[in-house]
Amino acid sequence: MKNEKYDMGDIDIAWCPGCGNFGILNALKQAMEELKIEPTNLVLVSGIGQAAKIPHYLKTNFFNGLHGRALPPATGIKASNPSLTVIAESGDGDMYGEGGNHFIHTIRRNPNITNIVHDNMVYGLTKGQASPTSRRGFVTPVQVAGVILEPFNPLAVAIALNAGFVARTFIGDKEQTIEIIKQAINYKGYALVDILQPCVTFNKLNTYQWFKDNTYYLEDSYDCHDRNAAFKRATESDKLPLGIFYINPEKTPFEENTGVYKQNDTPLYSREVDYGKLESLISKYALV
Amino acid sequence: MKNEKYDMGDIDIAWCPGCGNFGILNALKQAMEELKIEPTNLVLVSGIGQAAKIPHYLKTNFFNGLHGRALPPATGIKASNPSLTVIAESGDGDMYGEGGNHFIHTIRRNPNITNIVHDNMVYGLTKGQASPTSRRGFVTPVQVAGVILEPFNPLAVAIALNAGFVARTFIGDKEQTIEIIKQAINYKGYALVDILQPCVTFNKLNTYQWFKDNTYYLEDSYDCHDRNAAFKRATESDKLPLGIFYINPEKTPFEENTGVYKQNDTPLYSREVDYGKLESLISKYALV
Amino acid sequence: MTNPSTKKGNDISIVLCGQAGQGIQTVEKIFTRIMKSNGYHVYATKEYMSRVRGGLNSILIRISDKPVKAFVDRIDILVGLNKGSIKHLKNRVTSETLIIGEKEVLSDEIEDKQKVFDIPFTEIASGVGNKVFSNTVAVGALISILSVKPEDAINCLKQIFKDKPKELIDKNIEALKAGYETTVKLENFYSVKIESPASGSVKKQILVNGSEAVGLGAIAGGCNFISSYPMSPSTSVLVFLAQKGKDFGVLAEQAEDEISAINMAIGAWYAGARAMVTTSGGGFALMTEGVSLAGMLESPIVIHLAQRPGPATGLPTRTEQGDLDLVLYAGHGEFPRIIFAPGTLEDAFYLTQKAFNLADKFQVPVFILTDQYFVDSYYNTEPFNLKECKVEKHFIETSEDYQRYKLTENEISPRGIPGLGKGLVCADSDEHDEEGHITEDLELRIKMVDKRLGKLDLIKQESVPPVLLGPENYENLVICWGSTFNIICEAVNYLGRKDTAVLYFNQVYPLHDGAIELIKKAKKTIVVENNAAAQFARLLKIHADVKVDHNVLKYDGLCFASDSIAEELNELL
Amino acid sequence: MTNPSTKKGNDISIVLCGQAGQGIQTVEKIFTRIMKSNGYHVYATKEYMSRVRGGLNSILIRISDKPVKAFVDRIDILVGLNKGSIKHLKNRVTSETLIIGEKEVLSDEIEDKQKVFDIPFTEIASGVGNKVFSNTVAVGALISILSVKPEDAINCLKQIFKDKPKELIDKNIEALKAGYETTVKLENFYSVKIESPASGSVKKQILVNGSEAVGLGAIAGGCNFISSYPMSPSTSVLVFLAQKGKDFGVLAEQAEDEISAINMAIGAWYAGARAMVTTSGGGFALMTEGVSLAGMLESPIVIHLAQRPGPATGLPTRTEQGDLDLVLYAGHGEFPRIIFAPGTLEDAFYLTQKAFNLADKFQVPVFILTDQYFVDSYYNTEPFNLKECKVEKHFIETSEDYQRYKLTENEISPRGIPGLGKGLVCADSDEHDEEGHITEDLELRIKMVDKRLGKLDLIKQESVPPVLLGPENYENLVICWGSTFNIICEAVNYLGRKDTAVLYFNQVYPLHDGAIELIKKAKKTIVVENNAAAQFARLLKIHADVKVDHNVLKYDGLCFASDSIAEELNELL
Ligand SMILES: Cc1ncc(C[n+]2csc(CCOP(=O)(O)OP(=O)(O)O)c2C)c(N)n1
Ligand SMILES: Cc1ncc(C[n+]2csc(CCOP(=O)(O)OP(=O)(O)O)c2C)c(N)n1
Ligand code: SF4
Ligand code: SF4
Ligand SMILES: [Mg+2]
Ligand SMILES: [Mg+2]
Repeated sequence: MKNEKYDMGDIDIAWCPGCGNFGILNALKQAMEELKIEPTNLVLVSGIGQAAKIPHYLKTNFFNGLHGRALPPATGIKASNPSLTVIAESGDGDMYGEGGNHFIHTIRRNPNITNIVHDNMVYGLTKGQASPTSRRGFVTPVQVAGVILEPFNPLAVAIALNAGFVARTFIGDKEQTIEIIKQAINYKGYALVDILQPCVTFNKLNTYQWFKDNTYYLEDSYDCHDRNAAFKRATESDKLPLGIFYINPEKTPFEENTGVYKQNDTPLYSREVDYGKLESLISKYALV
Repeated sequence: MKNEKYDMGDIDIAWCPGCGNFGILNALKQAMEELKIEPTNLVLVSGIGQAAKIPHYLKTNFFNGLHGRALPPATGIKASNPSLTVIAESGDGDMYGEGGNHFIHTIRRNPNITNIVHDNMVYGLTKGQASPTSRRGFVTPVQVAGVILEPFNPLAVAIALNAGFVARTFIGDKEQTIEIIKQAINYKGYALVDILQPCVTFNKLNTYQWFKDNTYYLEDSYDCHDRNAAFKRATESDKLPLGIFYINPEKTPFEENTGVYKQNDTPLYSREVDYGKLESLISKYALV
Repeated sequence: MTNPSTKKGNDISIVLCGQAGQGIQTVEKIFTRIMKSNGYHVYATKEYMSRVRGGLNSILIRISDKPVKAFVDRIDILVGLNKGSIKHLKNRVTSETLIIGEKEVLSDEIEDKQKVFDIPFTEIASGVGNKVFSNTVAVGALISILSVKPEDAINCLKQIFKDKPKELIDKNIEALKAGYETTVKLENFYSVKIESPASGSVKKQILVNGSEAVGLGAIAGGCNFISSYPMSPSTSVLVFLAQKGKDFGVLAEQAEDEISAINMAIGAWYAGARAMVTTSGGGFALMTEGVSLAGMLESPIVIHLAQRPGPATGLPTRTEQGDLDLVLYAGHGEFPRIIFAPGTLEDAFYLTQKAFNLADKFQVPVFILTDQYFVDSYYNTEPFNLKECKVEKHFIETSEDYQRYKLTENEISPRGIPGLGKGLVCADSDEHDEEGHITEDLELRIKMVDKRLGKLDLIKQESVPPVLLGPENYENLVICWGSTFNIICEAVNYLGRKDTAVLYFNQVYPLHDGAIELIKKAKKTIVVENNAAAQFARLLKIHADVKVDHNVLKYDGLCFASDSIAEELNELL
Repeated sequence: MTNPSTKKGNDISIVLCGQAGQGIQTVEKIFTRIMKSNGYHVYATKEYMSRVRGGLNSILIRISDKPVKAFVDRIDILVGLNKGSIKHLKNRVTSETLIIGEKEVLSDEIEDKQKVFDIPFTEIASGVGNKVFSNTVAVGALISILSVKPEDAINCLKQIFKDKPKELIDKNIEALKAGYETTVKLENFYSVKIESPASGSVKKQILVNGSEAVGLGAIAGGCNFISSYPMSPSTSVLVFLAQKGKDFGVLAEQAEDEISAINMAIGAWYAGARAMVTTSGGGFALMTEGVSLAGMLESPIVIHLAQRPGPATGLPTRTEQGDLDLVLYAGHGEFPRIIFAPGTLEDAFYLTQKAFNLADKFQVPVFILTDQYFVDSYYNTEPFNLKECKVEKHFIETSEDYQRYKLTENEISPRGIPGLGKGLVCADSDEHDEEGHITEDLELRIKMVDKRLGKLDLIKQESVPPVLLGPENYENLVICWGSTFNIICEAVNYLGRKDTAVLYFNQVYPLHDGAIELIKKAKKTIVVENNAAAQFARLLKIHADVKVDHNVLKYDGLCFASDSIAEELNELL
């Protein structure tokens, strides 16, 4: 299948040959094609990093903001125009490190956006320092004696925060990745897709082979509606399970809960100030 | 028992009569007395808020820093002089809201500090807006239609981050609070004590009575070494369990892991630069 | 009020002093409304400690037959509800001051020669049925001294309590009457009578404080999105828009921190909303990276910054004009901005409203720089005229070949928004090409810098000129900006010198070109600022190339007082 | 090198161009070391794109018999390893430039009249056994042109590879020889011969870049704590201290974000460590609240800020002097600071070392302001003299009645640290009393402001005076600051005018008082800056009260070049 709608033609891509980011780019394009979402109706919001360059490589509206700050603008965009499909996509450092506070509170806020994280367990763009998801002992130019911090477990934390949709895939399996991205986008609320992605240049520990050896699929019988079970599976660290860990079908998205779209479902840009109402509000201040 | 060592005498305390903060202040003083920690050896690190004023009300070294920023300086202090007892203490808004990213990553870093959170489920100092732990529906001057965000569950998140010591107490039970503070301080690593504390002025929902009605004690048979069980109990929301949820006795603290104290256990302030070594390092740059 | 018993004063200053949570705000609210509804000009402001209960706070109320809009040190009447009230205000209480209170409470502090009305508020209130009514008792006492008839006050009281149970209203009326009667029966009672202005125009005027004026201006400017994090003294604007904005479809979200707040608001603008943030210095410091983002994205954003004394946490409930430099240079890299500093309620309304249009038009950050004194002060003013307001939406419907950063003749690239039109809207924080894609073309870099910085000239053409007040042929010029304006104005008016004018800047950056000439015309220039480092004087030096002769500075956390500053200015003139 | 075959040049500029990850850095490293070990003065700097692989990067190397420390546009020899190399450098390649490369790769771009040495690097390397050796082949080609004997180069090569397997060393030697021989056998071969300086002094000199100089200076200043978050181009200092600092007991921690980094470092100082942070503009924007905290706590803190072009993400791997204003005014509220901007490696070392002592002494933030150009450039320089270094610890052992913020005669309150002595150390971000407790005493507030701001005068007394170079009786003064110094210096030297001097500021705030006189003496002043808004000129206007005549600005993300800027200056003089 050709992803024509989203194709940029012959462009210069700043990723290393063999990088897992290419797979994610293709998976994303294909998921969008399959969901028949128009580029003009999609907004890709990213931060800064290798992963965060992705919006430059497909035809779409995008907001390529600051390092660590993909989620707040994504929330602002969705809340200002709920008819847009909004994806916040960035690297593990961006999303869980610099942007960690937004990660927590966006989950609590629960806007109907999809959060795709290129999890290569390293800071790629800045040349190979540890990221929050780097494994213990991983040696880098800064972590000269190896990482000593507990690796950040995005899935366990998301489940602890009662996120509505929590999944992990490995880009070595493009089909599953596409399928899960699609489900995440269709989920009505905040959906996390943590995609394991080898960085062939700076992460010689977590290679394609390592991910293959250290992951397995959640069994078909696994019930993704049980939060406690999901937590247990998310904290497994011998081998990392892949698939959808948790779905909570009962949540309502932030933008609905704000009440701003209750009587009026038009986007904010098309609204006008009710000057009559404002006049009467102002005149109330003349009364005692 | 009189807490003379820590007593400030007749001072003007800016808390409202009946506020739960008084109980926490007393519990803290008593715990410190009982542990026989000298005020000159204790550093209390706080942010900004009603809770964060606590260092001004007992005799101690303190670092009363910025809103949301108690944990980074606490880490810096402990790492620069491990012989000090370091407590990072602040409100729920400070620690889980503004300071959320430090909360996550300090747990990962695991310095040997105690993190005491006055959890009144509201922003006290700024007059009653919702805090991250505010319950759904809580009406405030800003959350005019009630809170719509999922309440932040500090215990579940800490357990998801594999914190080494995770506990919750209610200041209505001073004895348990003292006991748990003592254990937290004795734990070698990052220890979280979330203390439920009524704000009698701005939180008319989560009152003393409400906390009494909506909490219960973890049973004696509860095994606090089982992370999955701990998670399950932490996510209970009908009634909030009290006690120590989780202890992981196998962690080593950050400052030890840095290696800086391996050969030399003196605090950084007493160290001298080895100029001979530096000279030879510099001279290496003359070689090819 | 040198001799209040005989003088028909026309400008009475009343100070209420008490603990936080003690009800001085209730007294203030009822009393000012009564006076306004009786046709008087009123003004009020508060100073308070950073604590929820206890401490000592005070409220200054002025009642006059002419407009009053400024803080004065002078206290004609002090209502002391708590121990320590007189001590708290020791620098302002004189032998002229009439002290009202319960002798028991204040006796330690009262000096021999002082005039005192001893009124047992609590006892009277208990007589009515509950200590809580002592506030209304105090109001009764005040209106008696101000020669307002109880009936006139009661009508107003009924209005204020109209949604309350009848019993409560009756009790309050009773309390007011009791307070009135006890006072007029005092052995040493005396009163003043201000003639209320005949026109009755005050009654139709509105009573709003600075933060309400900013909030109303925001709604008038089409604001439909606010994301912010609470921080004194800026929270009131968030609260206002959460409460009143609801009826106008304003989405008000409390963010997890200030970084989120500004990034969320910039995202909202990207999608076509009209967004603002409100914060104070420390919160704004955290937003500065976001300000730089707006600079690079060429995103509109409106930032209300209510200043308080720093550095760091500083004095959270006090006032200062200490963040001008911060706002001027906030954000890494170079890009233009607009800074308003309203000094009147009208300016706060109209400039905030205008801020949204300018932000949208020039695609730059626009600041409303206020301070604690400004947001917490109010006086009666003409209802804001909405005929002068228009929401100018500057975004376009895009065509297929749309380029977000198109190089045009006038530096401005038409702003598209996603989902409106056939084009794609690509906003990029890296240096970018016309489409919005990352570029390393360093010649294009130069063009993009020129384009961004070039907007400053366009902006300047629309700068609001400073306001000159006083004689045209002045020798001395007293220069002020922002919240100090009404105070300075009253002070210079009071001096009544034919050689001295006031120049007031409500837009402090970029400066209107006309400012230079006005300043250079003066033989002597004095800049008055509520800070220690004379930041605006520095700005004038750089951007208007003028060196001022005197800096009058104040940095104890309080605003200037028109009576004291008048003296100080007189010495310099 | 107008005719390289005959001319004995004494200053050759060589540019290596290729993709990221393509090995031009290996060529640079080997070649510069060979030349230095043969007694030549060397200089190198790089310019690169923000990507890990691909794109086009270039390295300029200069070889001379005299010290060379500046960027030049002129390219005498271009080694093009990739397609696009010539195009990438089109503005700098002239008909004088000798192009070395594989004709196949570069043929499209080579113009008729151009001098070309066609050397099949890859083919030769494959002959040796592996394409990877093509870097060493290129080195062989270069040394042949520079008339270095292969034996002399091989000795050095052995040193560089001394920890590598013998086979690899041999292969590299073979590759170098093959490159050498192929080149000298070229039909159109010609070479230059620079006499190496007789003294041989270069050999004993060190070769460090800007970030190493800062890192070494930090260790010399007693730095034992660094907490930072990676950000180009500042990361190299974090990396340096993590790697080399290990042996000096430096605790190097990568924080979760910049806010944590600075707060952690301030905490470390509180407990007696000597801490620094390293960051770039965007990261620093996030630290500004922390800077204000240091201002209020009166905490020492050393901040290295390596600038890159903004706003926002901007051009992450390029250079600019665009954050001076930001650093000057960062943080809400008013408090003093010190800003160094080293322009030489020596200054980077000594001023960084000094920064720790000054931060400790005056209890203020001290900045080291560099930029991408500075941190990535190197040349041979005298080994830093540690005799001039001393760690001055200014903290005290406390007594029982210790007060952290004691009002003293000279504004400085002795700094205690917890656990050392009998006193308690109370650090408070609120306005505080002498003990460190929150206060609402507004008279004390004034004293505390005066104390904090008063330190600026003390600091000024120790300010580093600007360096004047050139004739004493100058008419024209070319003013520069920070990283542009060596470039401007070479340019003005080249012009050789008796009427023109250079004034170089390595401390840009507070300015040394002597600066004013030096500037006012000139009839014409020119400020050269790597930014668009002339920020330093503005600083001079405010703080030295001088108005400059010309601003020479550059903001395309590249540094100035001494040859081009010489021409530009000549026109202005
Ligand atoms: C405020 C700020 N701090 C630091 C940086 C530098 N920076 C850019 S990308 C990055 C890390 C990227 O890591 P990750 O998000 O994992 O993305 P990857 O490159 O691995 O895909 C950093 C530290 C920045 N741009 N802004
Ligand atoms: C950067 C910054 N943002 C906001 C504030 C204002 N502020 C001070 S305390 C506080 C909330 C306090 O809530 P919490 O931490 O729960 O403490 P409490 O008062 O309830 O004990 C806020 C928002 C601040 N001081 N600094
Ligand atoms: S550095 Fe790593 S993550 Fe970045 S493009 Fe290269 S392989 Fe991919
Ligand atoms: S506002 Fe609430 S938390 Fe603060 S002192 Fe009063 S009761 Fe306690
Ligand atoms: Mg990554
Ligand atoms: Mg709280």
